Amino acid sequence: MDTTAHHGKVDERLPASAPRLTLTGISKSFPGVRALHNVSLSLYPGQVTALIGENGAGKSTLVKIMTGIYQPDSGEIGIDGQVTTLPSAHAAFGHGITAIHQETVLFDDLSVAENIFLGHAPRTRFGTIDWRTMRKNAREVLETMRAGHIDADARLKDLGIANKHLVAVARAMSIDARIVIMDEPTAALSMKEIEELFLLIEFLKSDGKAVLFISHKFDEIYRIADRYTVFRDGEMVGEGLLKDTGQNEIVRMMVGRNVDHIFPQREPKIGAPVLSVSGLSHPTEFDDIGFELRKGEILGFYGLVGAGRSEVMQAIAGITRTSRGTISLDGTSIAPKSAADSIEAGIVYVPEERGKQGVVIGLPIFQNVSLPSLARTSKSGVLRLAEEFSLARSYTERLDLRASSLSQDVGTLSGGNQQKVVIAKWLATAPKVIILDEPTKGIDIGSKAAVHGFMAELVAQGLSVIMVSSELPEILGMSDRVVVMREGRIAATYDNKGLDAETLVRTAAGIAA
Amino acid sequence: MTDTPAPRHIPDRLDKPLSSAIFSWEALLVVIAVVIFAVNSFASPYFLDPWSLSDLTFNFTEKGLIALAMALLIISGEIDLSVAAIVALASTMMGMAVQAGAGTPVLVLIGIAVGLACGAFNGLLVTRLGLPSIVVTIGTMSLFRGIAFIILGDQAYKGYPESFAFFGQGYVWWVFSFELALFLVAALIYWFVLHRTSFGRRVFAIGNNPVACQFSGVRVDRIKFILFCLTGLMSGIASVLITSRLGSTRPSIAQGYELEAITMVVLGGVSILGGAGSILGVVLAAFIMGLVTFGLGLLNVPGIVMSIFIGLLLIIVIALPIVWRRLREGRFA
Amino acid sequence: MKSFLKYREIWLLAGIVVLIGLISTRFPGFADPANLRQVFNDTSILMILALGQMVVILTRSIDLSMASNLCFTGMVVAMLNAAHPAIPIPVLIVIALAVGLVLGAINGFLVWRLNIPSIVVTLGTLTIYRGTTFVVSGGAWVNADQMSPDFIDFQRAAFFGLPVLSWIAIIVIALFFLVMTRTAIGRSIYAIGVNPTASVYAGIDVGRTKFIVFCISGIIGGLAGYLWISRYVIASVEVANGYELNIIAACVIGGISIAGGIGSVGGAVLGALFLGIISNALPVINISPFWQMAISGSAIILAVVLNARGERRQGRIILRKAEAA
Amino acid sequence: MSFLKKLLVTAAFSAAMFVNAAYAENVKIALVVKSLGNGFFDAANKGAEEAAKELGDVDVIYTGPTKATAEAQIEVINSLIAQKVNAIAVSANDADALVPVLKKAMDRGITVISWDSGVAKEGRQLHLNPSDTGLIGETIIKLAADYLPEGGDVAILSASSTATNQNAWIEAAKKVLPEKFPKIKLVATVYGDDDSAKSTDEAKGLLKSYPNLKAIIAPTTVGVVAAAQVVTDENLIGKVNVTGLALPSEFKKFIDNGASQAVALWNPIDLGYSAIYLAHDLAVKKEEAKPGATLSIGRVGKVTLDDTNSAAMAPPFQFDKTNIEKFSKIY
Repeated sequence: MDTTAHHGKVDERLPASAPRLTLTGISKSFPGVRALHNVSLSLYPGQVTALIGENGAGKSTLVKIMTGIYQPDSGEIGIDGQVTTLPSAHAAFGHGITAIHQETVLFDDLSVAENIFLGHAPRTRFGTIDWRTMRKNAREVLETMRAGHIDADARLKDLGIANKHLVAVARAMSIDARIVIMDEPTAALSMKEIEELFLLIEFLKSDGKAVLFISHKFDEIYRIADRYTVFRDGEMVGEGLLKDTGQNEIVRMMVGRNVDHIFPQREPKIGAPVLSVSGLSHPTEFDDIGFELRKGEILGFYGLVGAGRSEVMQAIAGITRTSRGTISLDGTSIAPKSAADSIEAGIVYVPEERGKQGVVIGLPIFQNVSLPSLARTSKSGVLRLAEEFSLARSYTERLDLRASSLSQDVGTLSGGNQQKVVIAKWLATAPKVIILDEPTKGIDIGSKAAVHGFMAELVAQGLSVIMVSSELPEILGMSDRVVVMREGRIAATYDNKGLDAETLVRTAAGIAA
Repeated sequence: MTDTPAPRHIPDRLDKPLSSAIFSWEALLVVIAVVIFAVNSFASPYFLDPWSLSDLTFNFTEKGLIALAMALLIISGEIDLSVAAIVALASTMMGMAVQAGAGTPVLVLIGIAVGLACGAFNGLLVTRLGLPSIVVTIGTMSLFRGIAFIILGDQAYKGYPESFAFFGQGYVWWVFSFELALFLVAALIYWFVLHRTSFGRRVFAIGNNPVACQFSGVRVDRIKFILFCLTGLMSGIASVLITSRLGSTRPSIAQGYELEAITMVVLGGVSILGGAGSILGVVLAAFIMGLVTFGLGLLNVPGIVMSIFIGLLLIIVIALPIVWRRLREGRFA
Repeated sequence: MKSFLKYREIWLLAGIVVLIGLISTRFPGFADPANLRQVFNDTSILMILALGQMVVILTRSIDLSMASNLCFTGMVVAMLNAAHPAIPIPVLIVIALAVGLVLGAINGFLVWRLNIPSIVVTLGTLTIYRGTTFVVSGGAWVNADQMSPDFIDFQRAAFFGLPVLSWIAIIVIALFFLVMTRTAIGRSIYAIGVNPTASVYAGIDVGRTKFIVFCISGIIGGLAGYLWISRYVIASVEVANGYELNIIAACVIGGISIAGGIGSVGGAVLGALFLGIISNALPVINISPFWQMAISGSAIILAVVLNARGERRQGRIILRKAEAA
Repeated sequence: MSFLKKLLVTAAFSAAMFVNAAYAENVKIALVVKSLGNGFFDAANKGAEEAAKELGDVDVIYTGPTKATAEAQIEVINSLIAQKVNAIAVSANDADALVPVLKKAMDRGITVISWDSGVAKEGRQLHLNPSDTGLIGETIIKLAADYLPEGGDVAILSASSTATNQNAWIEAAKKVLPEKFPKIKLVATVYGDDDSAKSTDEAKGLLKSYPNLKAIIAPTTVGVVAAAQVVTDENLIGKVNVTGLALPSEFKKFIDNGASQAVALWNPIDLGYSAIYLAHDLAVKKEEAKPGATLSIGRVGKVTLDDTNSAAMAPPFQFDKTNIEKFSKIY
């Protein structure tokens, strides 16, 4: 065992106030997988605790135990010093535990007021729902959160993602939650929205709530959290106060080794233009997009969420239709009508939403990898399994996939390994241009470094890469040039030489320098 | 990275324990079929007779042909409730052609073409307009049969040529009917297409995650369209058989076949949610349904009582693995 | 006004008015209040059934066994009535509700506890319930002559100008409206359809709620069983055979999304009314009854297409705003 | 013997015993009806059992589909062929669709006759009409006309549009209309599919479309009940007379309440009796069914085959207030 593992396990400087929630010695196993082993966690009123760990470290399982979705195999849950159980989501709800999730889990077709009060709506004296009071209360809660601009009668699906988060927080406020779990709440938010969210968290703190904050972003953790707990491989490896602990120390706890630098050093060998796009337009999503991608180049696409970057990429990949404009690859104009056309031409798009758009859960690994390459691995439409296996093996082994066999259902893999299958799948089509949309979103530091290293390897071999990312360090650390998009148009294109974060942020937000 | 581990070898597949083969769906169906066969043999002295066994197959061949295509459609995550109505419309069109003096080859062609056209219509509505297939085909189910009623009203078409009778009444060799032979050949073709071709692989993939398939360059809409066409085509073929077997056409022909075909598919282990299933299972389920209905028929049990058995079989066969798993995990309910 | 027109119920209502107008040009008496009252009465059972089906569809499930439930329950109460004419009608109705509840609960239990997809469960019970009707009755019909006068006349008694059947429909509609908009269970049903995962986190027991909706559709099936049998005064195994698809069709025309979460009591009622008007009007405007099937099929397809149009997400408004600026 | 096998044997034999008690060398005659549960056919079965008792060596298998479709009936007949019955007497759901399967039965040496609702000539040895088709057609019109001395509009509410016998009767009725009943005007023919809900809708439609309608003629037991109930519900008793073919036991209520003046029907018991008797004679005594032949039917008498090998039994019998009480206790 690593010597850093139990750093700060006992900390005498903990505040005197009693913890609101204590989890002691929690273990949970699934058939063949040990998700949690003897972990403990305490949450204190008026404090934010950051839960840190790589993907697959057991964070989501713990959240599900805290919200009554899963039952622990062993261990004890205490609330305000009382030992209790959380047999159902309803029970957790009754104890004032509420969770705000990474992908906002609310109800698109219900109104804002109803989203806030579902399950605890005010009743009339006949026991029926009192809609009038409910609306009034909803408005009040939103006001106290300085979110009065949200219409309590609007349907949730008409709101932007940031406002949906506000509604989720309002819901937490309305149930008078005493314990608020925020599971990667900032993943899909713009900088400005993140700032607003932090204000809210401060508000929750001042209101005496115990907050659990889960994030991969260290700047956020250090900004908002008071204490931390680190998980690795289902075990707790450290906890303490953030003001006493350096970032490198926490990273070491997470990965169990030193991570010296995140971005690979490389010597770009940039050649002639490979892909050129001009005047590309879509009726509602983007307008007049033009840029060039050169051989051996990593082109970063930066912008706020909703700036239209993914839509442009999906258009180039043949998934979204365009109304005007041209795309040419190696000087030949192409007009992809489907992803199949693009893949055939040599352009592949690795989508942002791994679970929805990337892997086909239910099919084994090798079938996932061969899916876009079936034309090559089959002979006049008849499958050749040997070909499929060898194709799948060559790419998954290069990416150091951890799996017991290639016939294993891809759904049984961890998130990071699923991402490897997804990348292997598109690389197996032998593309000329690879578009990566938020390639490291929601993955742990270890896998992040692996993906970045792999990107460097690809361009070194002469591939061209477009990387859509909302993370400034990633954009600045990886790109040769950066395109900034704003409101469906290209705002500027920069050479990444001495480029600073502030320029990018200003351009993306449309603030004059 | 400094400490990249050497690539690890990943085996193609792990040796599965024998129990997984024993507890497979198909094995369960085989056991059920054998048990029913045995019970039938004990219960009726007339069961074990080549001609009885041959007659038995007529109880499922036509629906079975539809079920083969329906299996692919359901694996892809769609459904077609209009198949029986397609049979009726195709039969009506064949009847019209007979009145116009068409010969057997033309009739067969018309039956198949009408089936194909109806399937294409369903496919267009589902893929082009992005409508849910269960609703679309509830609509076309009324529409197709409705057209048959408009054309035929209270009339019947008859006078099919002598040679046309072969499809539904003819025998290929001894007791092996043309219908059975066609069903077995079609089953073989569908087995090959689903389990051995890239088309079949894509069908499974679409059933599991259509969006990821689209992103992976699978032409999802085109494949779904083809599947609807195939289902229409098989309904057209079934229409030729049943029309030939009855020697006449009424607009009410093949009523209720859609639910029986779907029952076969589900009993055969195809997941109604899409993404999983096998042709072998569907073929076994077709035989089981034939065995149950014919066996009980020999005992003169009314058809509706047989349907209780089929319904129970459906639920029990689906519930059994679930209950079994829970019992093994020691957490029932 | 604009938001008013967003409701598909308004459009459906407009469609129905147009339909009645069209029919009136061929048959002037059709729009008479007296005739419309009768159309409403004739459609009452379908409306009630459509509401029961609606709550199931809202939770992303489907109940194919409703018509078989109706048949079984109808047979049971008819046989009870034939054997013991002294049992008062209210007691018979309670029995019908209870029998329906049991059948619905069986569906619900299988969906809830064994997690079998509802389409499979109810495909099975569709045949089981109808088959059991045959076993219970020995295949024999119960005829008008065997039923007591009370049994037959109860739903026909006029009450403030409307037959009791119409009043039952009105009460059921009102009850559903109340439950769906004013009670926690009603809102839970919507929530489950909109987002099952989020519902779990919101503390809603998805399985139990599905069990409850199947119980509701079961009770409705039972109620409709009594109403159907006493209306058509014959109880046989073939009662309402294939009617499950009419019920679903009414829901679909009423704009209830088969994907769950979207739909309203008004929609279900209007959808049923639409089908009721068509089947009522065809004979009187001298359109061959053979056209009826094709017409209702076309109506279903049209309704789905229109609903899908309405649902289609509008593109983002960023660019339009930018262009306007 | 293993436990499982023992269990199977027990189950199988008990099932067999339950369903068919005797496998003796008796003549097995299947009485196949359009659909089970229909009171008319249940009454016919009574007659069939009577004939069996009289003949002594006959086992009657009373069977049929639950749904009145040709496909379902074919499955039933297939299983009867497999059971090697001696004769099949069928009331067909479809005159043409059953022909191939019945031909197959005859090829395998089974005697096939149709009764009540016929099968096309090539699919059976003889057909036993409950009554003369022309006579039934005339009777159903006459039933309405008798109570309409002034004449007026009448409409027909039939069973399914594919029902062989109903269609023949309606055809016959239309034929006699102009000469014999010039004052009666047949304004519409609609189909209720022998489904009470559909029949109800159609009857209501008739009343709306034809405000001057004086009578509804429903030559089917389901339709006639539905129409009478509609007339009762709409308070049209005395204004619209419902008539047609009805089982007295099912219809008594509407004769009593005045919705109907009179209905007619032949005797289903005699019909079932005759069907079994004829089937037996053809199968056992090897009587030949050919045009002009005269066959005797026990207590019912004799019938003579016409050139399509069809025979007709007695004219339909009329039920009204005077006799419904008595007959409703019989069938």
